[in-house]
Amino acid sequence: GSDDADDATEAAEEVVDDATEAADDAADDAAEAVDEATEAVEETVDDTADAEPIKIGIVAPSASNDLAFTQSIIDSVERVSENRDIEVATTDGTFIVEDAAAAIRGYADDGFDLVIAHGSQYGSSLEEIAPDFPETSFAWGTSADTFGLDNVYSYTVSADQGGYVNGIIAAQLTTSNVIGVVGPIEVGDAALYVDGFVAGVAAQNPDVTVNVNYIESFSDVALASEAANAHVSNGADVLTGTAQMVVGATGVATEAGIPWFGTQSDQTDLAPGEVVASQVYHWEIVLDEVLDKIAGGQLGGESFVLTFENGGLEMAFNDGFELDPEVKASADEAIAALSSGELSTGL
Amino acid sequence: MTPDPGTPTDRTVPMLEMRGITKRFPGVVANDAVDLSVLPGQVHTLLGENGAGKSTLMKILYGLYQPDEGTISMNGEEIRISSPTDAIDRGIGMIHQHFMLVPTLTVAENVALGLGGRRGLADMRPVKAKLADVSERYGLHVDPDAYIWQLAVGERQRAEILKALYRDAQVLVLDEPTAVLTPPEVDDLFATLRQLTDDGRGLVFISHKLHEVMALSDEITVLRNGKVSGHTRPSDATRESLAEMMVGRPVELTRTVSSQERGQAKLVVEHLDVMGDRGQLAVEDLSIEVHEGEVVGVAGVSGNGQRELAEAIFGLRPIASGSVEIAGTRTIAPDPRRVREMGLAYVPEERMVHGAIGDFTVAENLMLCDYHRPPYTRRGMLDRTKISERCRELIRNYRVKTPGQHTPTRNLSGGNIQKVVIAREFGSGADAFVIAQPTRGVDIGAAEYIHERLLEQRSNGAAILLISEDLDEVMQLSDRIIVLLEGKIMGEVARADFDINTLGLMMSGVTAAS
Amino acid sequence: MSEFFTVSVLVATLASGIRLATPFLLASLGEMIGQRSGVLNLGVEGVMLIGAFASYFTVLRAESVKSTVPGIDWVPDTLLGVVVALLVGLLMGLVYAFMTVVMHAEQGISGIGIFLFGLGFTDLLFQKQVGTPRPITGISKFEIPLLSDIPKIGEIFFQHNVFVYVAFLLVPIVWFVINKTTFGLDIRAVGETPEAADTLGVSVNRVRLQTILISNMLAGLAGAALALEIGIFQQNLTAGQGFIAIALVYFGGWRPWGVMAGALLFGIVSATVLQLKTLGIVEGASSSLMAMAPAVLTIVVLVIVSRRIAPPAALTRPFDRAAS
Amino acid sequence: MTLVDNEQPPPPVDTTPELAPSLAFRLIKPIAGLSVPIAAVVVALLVGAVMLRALGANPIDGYIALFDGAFGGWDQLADTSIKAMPLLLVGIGICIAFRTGVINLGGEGQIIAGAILSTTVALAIPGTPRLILVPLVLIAGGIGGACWGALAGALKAYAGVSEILSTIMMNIVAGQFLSFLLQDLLIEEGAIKIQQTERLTDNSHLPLLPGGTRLHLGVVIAVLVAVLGFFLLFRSALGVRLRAVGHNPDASEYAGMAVKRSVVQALAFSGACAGVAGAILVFGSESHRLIGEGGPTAFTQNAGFNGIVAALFGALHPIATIPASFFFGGMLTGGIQLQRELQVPAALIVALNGVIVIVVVSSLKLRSRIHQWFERRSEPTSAPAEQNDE
Ligand SMILES: Nc1ncnc2c1ncn2[C@@H]1O[C@H](COP(=O)(O)OP(=O)(O)OP(=O)(O)O)[C@@H](O)[C@H]1O
Ligand SMILES: Nc1ncnc2c1ncn2[C@@H]1O[C@H](COP(=O)(O)OP(=O)(O)OP(=O)(O)O)[C@@H](O)[C@H]1O
Ligand SMILES: [Mg+2]
Ligand SMILES: [Mg+2]
Repeated sequence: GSDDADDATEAAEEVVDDATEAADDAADDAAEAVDEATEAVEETVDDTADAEPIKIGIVAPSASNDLAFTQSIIDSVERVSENRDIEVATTDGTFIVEDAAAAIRGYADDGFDLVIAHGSQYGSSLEEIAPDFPETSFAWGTSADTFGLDNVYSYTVSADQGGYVNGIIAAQLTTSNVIGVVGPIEVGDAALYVDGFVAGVAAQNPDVTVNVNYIESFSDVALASEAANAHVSNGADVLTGTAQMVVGATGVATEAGIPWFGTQSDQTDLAPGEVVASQVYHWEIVLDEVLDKIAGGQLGGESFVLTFENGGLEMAFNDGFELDPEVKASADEAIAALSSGELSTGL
Repeated sequence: MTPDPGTPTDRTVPMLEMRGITKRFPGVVANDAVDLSVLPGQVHTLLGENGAGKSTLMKILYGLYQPDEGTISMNGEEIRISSPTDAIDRGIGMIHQHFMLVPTLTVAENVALGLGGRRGLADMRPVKAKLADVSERYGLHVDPDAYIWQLAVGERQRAEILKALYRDAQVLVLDEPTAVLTPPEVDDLFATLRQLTDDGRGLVFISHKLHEVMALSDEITVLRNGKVSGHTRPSDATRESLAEMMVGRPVELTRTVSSQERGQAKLVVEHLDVMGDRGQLAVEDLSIEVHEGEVVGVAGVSGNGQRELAEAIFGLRPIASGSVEIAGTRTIAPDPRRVREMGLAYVPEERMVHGAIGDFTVAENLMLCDYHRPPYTRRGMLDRTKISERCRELIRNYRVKTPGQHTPTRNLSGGNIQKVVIAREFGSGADAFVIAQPTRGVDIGAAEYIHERLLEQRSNGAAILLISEDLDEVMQLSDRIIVLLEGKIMGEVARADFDINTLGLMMSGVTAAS
Repeated sequence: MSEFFTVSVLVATLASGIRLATPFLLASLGEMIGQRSGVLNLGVEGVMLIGAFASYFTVLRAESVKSTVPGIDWVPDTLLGVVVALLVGLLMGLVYAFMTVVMHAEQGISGIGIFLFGLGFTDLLFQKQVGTPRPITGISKFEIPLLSDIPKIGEIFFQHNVFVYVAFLLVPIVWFVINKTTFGLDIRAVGETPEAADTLGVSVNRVRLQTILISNMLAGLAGAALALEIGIFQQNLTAGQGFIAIALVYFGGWRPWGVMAGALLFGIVSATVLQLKTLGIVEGASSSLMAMAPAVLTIVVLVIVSRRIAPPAALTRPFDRAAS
Repeated sequence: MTLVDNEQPPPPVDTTPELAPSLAFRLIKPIAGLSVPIAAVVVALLVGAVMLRALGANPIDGYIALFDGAFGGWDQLADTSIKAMPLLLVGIGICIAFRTGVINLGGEGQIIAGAILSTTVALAIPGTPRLILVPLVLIAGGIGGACWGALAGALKAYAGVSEILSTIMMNIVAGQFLSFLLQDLLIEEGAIKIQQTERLTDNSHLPLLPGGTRLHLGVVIAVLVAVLGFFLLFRSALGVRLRAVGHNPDASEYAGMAVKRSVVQALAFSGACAGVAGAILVFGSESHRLIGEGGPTAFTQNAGFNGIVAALFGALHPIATIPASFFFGGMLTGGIQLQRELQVPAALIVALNGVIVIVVVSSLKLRSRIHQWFERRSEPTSAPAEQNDE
């Protein structure tokens, strides 16, 4: 007798459970519907009159006017602001990673809509912070990784492509067949650019030697300058380099009248007579897309790459440097080929 | 180098008068309405216990301190001395208690300091020429090109005096100039000083050695606790009366040491060779035995290997050859800690450099050797109650004058700092001692006390090696005396044969035997 | 490795080492003079930065400077920059002297204060007044007639900018001043036994004020040498060179020639490392290990040739007659 | 660097004159003493206000942002404490070294050494239980820093190389070695090379303290080390030896102390403190890893130097270094907020810190002069009686 009774009780409990679950599901659906409705309403509100500006916070490692990595994002956001209603706050010079983490968290706390962590070294902090702010969208560069989080975008750049194009030109400008590269530390975007450049030179003229000198510092301008001198003394008659300390090396190029190839930002101002071309990053391509997606309710989960193809990369040629039209044509050709995917840097 | 022709040599008008000088330091009145006047050609002695205010008064005269009250006049005219430059310009020179010499400069450079030079160049030739004159005239011989650090104390003293004479000082202050000199050096100094007074210069002389005071002074002013406690002349005073004026109670000036049986050899030094700072052999083939219950005095002009001997015994200086045994155990590659653990203690001659740490409190200095031993330290941590009790006991037993045991030691007077060092070493439980210059610069009251303590250790059976340049002291306390000359033993004299003249001769290289 | 041991590479390396040594040498000589008088200045790095920025900014704005100050049209821009760097060095010297000589502030911490101020303030001024790095026409090489034509030797020693010559000429000059003049005598005395100098009427604080001013002006000059050689300014341009300059004073045992040896050692080893990397002899991650070489060698050499020279006895000790 | 005297101002010794100073006098005295440092900070802040003004920001808003960012709430206080942690630890090490007469400018290198060793340990034995691993990595950090410090100590004691030279040079060496490791042996495998290690397992991470802030165990450890540092310096036999050597190595040697060993030990302790800071910087970080991208200071936060300032502000007393570090930590965290809210460059804070150091350190003497003046006013009218317990 008692066994039956037990069974009956169990069965009854099961029924009740099922019923509860069903009810929960229904409630969830309803809630979702409400949420969606609200969002829709909010969107319409956004789209119409009120138009609260989108608040963007940028955290970047070096100075915002470094003519290099940090400036590339600042300039891009500036360009985006021409067409969009955005409000920008910047925390630059945050080379201390923990300070950057604090700033990222601070912007999220303050209700910013998009926080850009512009430094690959910030990624691992972002990975920990982003889950705490599910309503905030984050963008991290340069990387292709979003940590599987749906409020993190990532962006990176095929710096090797511009490097490759620079390499193609450089190989045609050198008469000594020696080219010098001043690099910071052999990691990240810097290494990618240098490798692309070396590949470009090799593709154009395998006889050219490229001397690469990583000075082991992102900031030592004096050492960068002396590294450029070392290249020159070893016969280099074309120079390039990457990261913010190259401002030391461009001076050497100017003094020696040696062509210089830039990257990250348009470096023509640094050596108006010597800069041949600069690879320029147009992060606005990414930003526009990210902002559109945020407006559409998607806070992350996607990754972007700047390439010639999507217009995120551009070669800025210096009008002040007389480039042989043939050489220029070969460069344009390479750009076209890289854009169409016919050509790859092999990296 | 004749006196300034413009100065009247009327020897009855004071060339210097200090009136009602009062100087306060936090917590102390160092000078309280002190008067002092110096006549031309006169030696005016300032006497007083450690901390009585002698140096302070002289530093005021030299412009190093400003008085809170009181006036200074020279040759009847009231003057203000706001810096040493003023003092030098007025013809005041000072031999400081602690040498004011730059060790890394030569004698000539020390003399030339502050004089300026032609076109800003430090050309030493004219300086050396004039210096040679002055040296010649007063018999003060020092190599002008020697660096101060290379000189023995006696030579440094001469360099100090030359500095003042080079500037043609009319009033010369000598703050304990004899504290570091040997008897022959003192004699030479006094000869020079007499020559100076003959020139009509006035001298202010400070010393703790009463026989010197009696021998040299024309006038004596005694200070006690910053006040003038008496004024007299040598003809009206005895050493005993002076001592009593200083200390305020009768002081036992001579002491008889009862003979006692000596025990086993405690400290044995055999065929010791030690190198000096300048790479020369400072101690050569030296052998000494010190027995329990015995004081062995080491006499000699300073710089004849005494310091090197002591340092070698203590492992502070490598032994070139020979051996040191303590209580029958040979010290091998000794270091001070191991030597101390073998029962030997050391009172070094330079108390502020080697004996005590000025910035440490009195208590910390008293515990400097024992702090790490139980019961003062347990499991690495200090037992502050035990330490405090111990320090209170030492301060009481050794009559250290200090506001408290947590007073920084540098704020104590020299005599009291010496008492701190003595208290620490005698209280350390060691039964053998190397003691260097125990009463240098110490006032007679304190010196008397330190001597008493030393003899107490002897009667307790301690073996004591007493190194002193003060012959009176060595003769008073030792059972036998070893005379050192150029690192070698010139001879040994037993108590019965002590004689100041013989010893003095031996110190200068004439053997007693011959 | 054999690529390195070619004459032209060795010549270039030595020339480059001498160039790299120059800012160190200027700053170290100044620091050394200060330390000989008993003053430790840990603020060299800050003053170098201020000097560097001042000279850079002056050259950048030379035109407007010249239009405001009449009668200096003929002065070359770079010279104007140097003068301004010396002036700001003087100013920082006055600040430091006020702190340490007048107020008796702890020297170590005072210097770090100056360093922080220089680091932050130049960065701030640069961002607000200049913005992006803008190159200036820096100082150019001055080939000493005749001497520079000597093969190899000329290239190593006589084809540099004026700062290089000035720095190396200062070595014997500083030696002479310290050892052969009354000012030098005062400096040595004041750094060793200020009380003794005081009793002979040498004004300890005045001598120290003077050495502090000289030392800061040289630090300013070192900064100018750096900025005008590179022709640009950036935040933290000196990247720790001021601290290395202080270390080199210890390396040199407070002697001008010793300091010079240290600066040259550091400079030439750095240049060698750069050459080895340029030639591809050192590659990849090991180039970080090579970047340690100047620092490691300075220590190793000092261990080997250790002469154990004691620092000036009164180093860091403020002088106050009333308390002595 | 002259050493600040004793443990504490000597206790009020019985120099009490018969005539006790008036009540008003006694009340004014401490206020007068305190007024100087306060006035100094005010002057420094006024200079900062001028700079803010020049940057086009409202100084009042600026200081509100600064204060708010530093101390405005529990989260801010937690951030400030975290920022103060390495300053404090390095500062304690500085107290120990400076009091032993050794000028340790090598905090940066010692932090890195501690970080490298502790990270290596954590990467080598990731599966170890937290209760064991966390203490282990802290100890490893201490050992790493201690070895790096002791090396400089040995160079000084046995090879006569000034520690000022060796520590500055060894900072460079450590920084480059870190850079090497993060390009090679310890770098995280990934598509893009970043100078960082892989994520350290959670069981090595320092536990957060309850309260919902990011305050972690590291801060508690730093305070604990300060207390230990105090006991080491002022309550242990070893401390007596270290301080004795710091004040007078000659007298210490004559008294039987091992001077060379003390120098090595002091730098080892000093390095150990910095090394622990290095470990805490790794295992208390937001990123859960050691990151050296952008140069060594990106990781050390310049604490090796800022810690010196904190220690000297704390009069080389480990306990007083706690508030001093907290103050500078607050300046740094507040600075981040100031920059974010008012968009003034962070460089302003660096410059302002410099100004504060300059003004405050200059005022210290003034303070002691005022103190002396009061002493003089309360002095007895005759020489003190002999203070013998006879
Ligand atoms: N700079 C100072 N600061 C504070 N107190 C001082 C200072 N100089 C001297 N005193 C005090 O003044 C008193 C007198 O010192 P002074 O040097 O004049 O004694 P002294 O008679 O020369 O003693 P000694 O025989 O030991 O040389 C001492 O008790 C001391 O406490
Ligand atoms: N800063 C100070 N504070 C308090 N007292 C001081 C200070 N400096 C010196 N004194 C006192 O000054 C007195 C004299 O100092 P001085 O420099 O003349 O040497 P001293 O140690 O007394 O000499 P000696 O060793 O011959 O007795 C000492 O008694 C000491 O108490
Ligand atoms: Mg005296
Ligand atoms: Mg005395």
